[in-house]
Amino acid sequence: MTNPQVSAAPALSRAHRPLGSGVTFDGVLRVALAIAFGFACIIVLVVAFVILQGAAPALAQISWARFLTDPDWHPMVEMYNMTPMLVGSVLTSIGALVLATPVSLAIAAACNFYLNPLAASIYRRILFVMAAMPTVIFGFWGLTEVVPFLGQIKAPGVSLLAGVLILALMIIPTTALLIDVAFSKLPRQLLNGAYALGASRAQTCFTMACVVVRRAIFSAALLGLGRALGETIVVVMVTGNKAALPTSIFDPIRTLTANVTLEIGYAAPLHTATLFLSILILFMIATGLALLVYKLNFNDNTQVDV
Amino acid sequence: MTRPLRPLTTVFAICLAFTFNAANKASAEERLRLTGSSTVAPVMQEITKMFEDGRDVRTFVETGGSSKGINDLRKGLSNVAMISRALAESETELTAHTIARDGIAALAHSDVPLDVLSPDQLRAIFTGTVDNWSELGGPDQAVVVISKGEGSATSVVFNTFLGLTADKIEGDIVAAENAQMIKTVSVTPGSIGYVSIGAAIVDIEFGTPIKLLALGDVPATLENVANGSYQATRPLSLVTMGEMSAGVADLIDFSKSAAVSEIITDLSYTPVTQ
Amino acid sequence: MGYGARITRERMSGTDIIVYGILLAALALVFLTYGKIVFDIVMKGIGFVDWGYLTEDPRMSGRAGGVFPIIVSTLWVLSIAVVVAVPISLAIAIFVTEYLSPFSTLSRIFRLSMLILASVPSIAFGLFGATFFAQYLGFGTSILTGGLTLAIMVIPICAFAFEEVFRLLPTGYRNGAFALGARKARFIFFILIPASATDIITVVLLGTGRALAETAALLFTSGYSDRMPESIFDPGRVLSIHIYDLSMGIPGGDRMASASAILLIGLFLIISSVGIFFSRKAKT
Amino acid sequence: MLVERTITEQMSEPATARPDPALQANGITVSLNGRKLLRDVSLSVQPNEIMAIIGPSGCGKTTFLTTLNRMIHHTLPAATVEGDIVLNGRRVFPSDENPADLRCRIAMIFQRPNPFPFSIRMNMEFALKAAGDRDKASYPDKIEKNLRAVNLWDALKDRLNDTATSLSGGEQQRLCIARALLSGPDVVLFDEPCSALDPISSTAVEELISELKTERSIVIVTHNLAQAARISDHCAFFFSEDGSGRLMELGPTDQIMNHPRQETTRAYVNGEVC
Repeated sequence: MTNPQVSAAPALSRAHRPLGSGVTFDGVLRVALAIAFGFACIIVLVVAFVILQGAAPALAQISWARFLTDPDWHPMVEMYNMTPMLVGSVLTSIGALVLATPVSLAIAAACNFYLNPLAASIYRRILFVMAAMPTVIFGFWGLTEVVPFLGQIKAPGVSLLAGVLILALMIIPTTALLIDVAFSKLPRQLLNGAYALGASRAQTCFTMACVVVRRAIFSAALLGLGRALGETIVVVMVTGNKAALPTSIFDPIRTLTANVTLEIGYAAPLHTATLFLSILILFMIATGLALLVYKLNFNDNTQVDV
Repeated sequence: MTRPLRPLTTVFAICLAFTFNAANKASAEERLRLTGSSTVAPVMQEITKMFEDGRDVRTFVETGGSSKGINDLRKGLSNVAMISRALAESETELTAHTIARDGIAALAHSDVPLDVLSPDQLRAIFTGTVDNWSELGGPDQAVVVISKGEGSATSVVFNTFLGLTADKIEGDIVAAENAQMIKTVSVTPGSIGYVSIGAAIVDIEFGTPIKLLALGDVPATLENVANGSYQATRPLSLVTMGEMSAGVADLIDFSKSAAVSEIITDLSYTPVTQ
Repeated sequence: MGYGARITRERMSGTDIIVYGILLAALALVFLTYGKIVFDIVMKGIGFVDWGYLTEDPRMSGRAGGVFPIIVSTLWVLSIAVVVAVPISLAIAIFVTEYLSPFSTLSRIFRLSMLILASVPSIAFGLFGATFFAQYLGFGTSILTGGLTLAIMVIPICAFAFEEVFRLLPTGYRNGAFALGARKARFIFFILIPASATDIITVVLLGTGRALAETAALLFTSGYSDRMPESIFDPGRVLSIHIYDLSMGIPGGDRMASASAILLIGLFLIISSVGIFFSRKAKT
Repeated sequence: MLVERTITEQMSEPATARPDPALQANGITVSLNGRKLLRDVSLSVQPNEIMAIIGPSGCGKTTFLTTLNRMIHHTLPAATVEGDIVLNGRRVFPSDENPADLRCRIAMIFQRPNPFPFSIRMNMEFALKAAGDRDKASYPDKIEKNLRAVNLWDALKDRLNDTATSLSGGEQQRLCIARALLSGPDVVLFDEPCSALDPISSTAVEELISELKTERSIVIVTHNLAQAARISDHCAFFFSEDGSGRLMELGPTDQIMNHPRQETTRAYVNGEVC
């Protein structure tokens, strides 16, 4: 229902510098940003493609069932049972997750509800430094300090348990800081409301705040799980790298990542392809975790609730 | 430029200047790339430093394992491969130039009471038929077998010496590199593994609780490797493909010369006498 | 970064004291363990860290001599990673916050792909970099390859954090700028980026820390050579690889590995305090 | 003035019987996800008059205001707007023109003062640059002139490099007005400009608004009926029916306040419904 008597006159002229016919800086910027954006979205596909391409010979020449049913992992004599590594990866990372999440939650809760602000900020700074610590330092320390200690309990010391302990130490700073940020973003009115009802700090923190930020806690745990699953150096150093199914937590295990580091240097072409395949498996697990985090945090119309 | 932005842009400008300056400094001299065995790489790292003195050449030593070295050489990604094993039958088109020898010896935690093991005993231990030191006349203590990654040059030499294939080895623990092997043995009572003699000697000097076991009646020492009485040895070689360029030939001659024997001895390997 | 949710001091009740005790125990356990890690490393390595260690070339595969070329390589790899990753992730975050609605399909694709990238194991990036940058693009094993591989690793971390920063910009700034007739470009360069400068620097630090700590992604990409690199196409050994090699591959390398670890921690502290200094400056 | 007005000379016949309305909105309907926020609102603002928009919360006053300078693209990106808007006889919506250019002609002041976290000078310069003014030499004069217009010059002339956020609320709001005037707008929109201010600052801003109408037209959304009565020439009463805002009554302020024709208007101005 436009007014027929008024014509749509040409635009007001303003002293914006045109960059040629009809091209504005705004338009150029928009295109440039869109290209960067496209690049970011494509990069996942490129990484996936390169890994898939590396794994293709293995997928083409070895039937997938053999990765589960071969008697052992001896690629030099064409035995390709990957189950021990898969189990090793899953057990170490889940163990680390189970250990690290409650501790991280305790740290975050203490920093937000109990410690005085100065102590909390010092503690956060320590976590920040530890989060940036190269994992090789954790592995190195674990091998020289934790492994001999575990060896006294039950030989040989390098074991699933050692891997779990060191990985937990490694991911605690990341998960604790993530949960801490979620707590610190809680609206003050919410906390004041709880205190005004006469709730103790423990009640406020564990029955109210934790429930409100539960998704953030869960995502932090999943991100920690992802880090533990992808960790290479630590597990190579402390888990013993034995490609066999463990029967107790004191048994050595080998993870998929350790498998790659151990063997990629002298692998024949088909062997290399199987190593790319183990990376591909990890990539798929990581994608699954990412989907889970995404569903939790960005689930369509329900806004992020932290 | 708005003021709050200035520190950021300064940092970027410095980083950019740094990077482009680096990129522009293309050099005209000959460049040699060496890739391969992580055992040979430290040796060549030192040798090439000496080699470059007074020559118009730059060398880059990259590690990644003997097989990676061969692959890179075949693909033309490198000029020289470094290997710590003999050339395989499938690699006959290549030429190996041995620069040093390295002995592989069984290595045990110092609390292991035995000092000598025969090849048969070693075979029994590494295939899992013996799993307690008492079966070999020691105390009642479990044997912890530590092997190196399947296909690593050390493993191949050791297994070949014992006449075993990789799948027969029943290792409890697998180590990735020499130093990790030594460290793992040193923190695991009752453990036995195998390692390059030179590497172990360095650590024994630092007081690490490990010992090298004699093979049969020949003690695992550098002297015995040098005089040929110790059997489980491997060549450390440089490998070339086809016609060598002048620079490569020069490097190989230099690496075999007496000038570098001190470096090789310092790193606890045995130089090849010409 | 703001940490609100603080409460006034008041006497704690019975349950609170018990809970406080448990939490303090966890806190102390973690604190003491980290303290022990750092203490062990410092005691082992501090005796080797002196001026000569900082300025000399390594000898005997790092068992003697210094780490000067390694520090230089580390800074180059870091610079390339930051120079590549920060502008790209800034651009991505700006595009997502300023040009897309939070629930559009493209925004979802962005979040999902960044999440996947952020959870991919770093060794996968190592193999990717060695295949893609070193072989397909022909950069070989070099500082450039290492830097680009790290950049790819750091982009999702930075892009996510930048997006968060930009979304938290007070709406008043946005409305104010557009109501004055500013176009998008002017708003982005003169309001959005300057007003978030402090947070941007924090995010850059986060990414730098991650890049500095990375080992697995650099094992196959940036190189082993401990020579002084002459250009970014030369291989160069970074500190984390040096530590890895000394503790895993070089017999008797433990002490020097600890010394290098001290340097790495020191380098991180220097970089973060420079960042904090700049972010304070940006605030005023 | 910054904006060339050559186009106004080509304008077509005036649309209504009343002489030359400065701003004219015809049949504005705003819908969001299928829900109509605002239904068929038409009103026109004469030059040099103050039009007050009053009505209970949630009746679409602010939505209507933001459609006038197309800020709605930023505040409610998913909303669709129908109808047309004419500024000085030239249709500006729908139009191919960049909305950014329109906002230099129709300025807007928000409920909360929103100075940028930079210096006062940079706040003013940003507005000039955003309006496309490239004559940098004239900046100081323009800044002074506009700060004088809002009675801030004497207080701020020595503090131009101070951060704008360090000013008091009332000063911030006046600074925002000065900033908005720099592009020489024909119409200024105020969205409850005094609701976040204390009574004294509020009076100062109110007096300022009355002064501004000598050179331009003003549309002000306000909850404060007394304020509307004091400063406005015409009043528009909005009311929400079935969830959509509508223009219920439009007329001279005196008539709306004292002799409204509609029952809802009467009830509202007498404080009977909220």
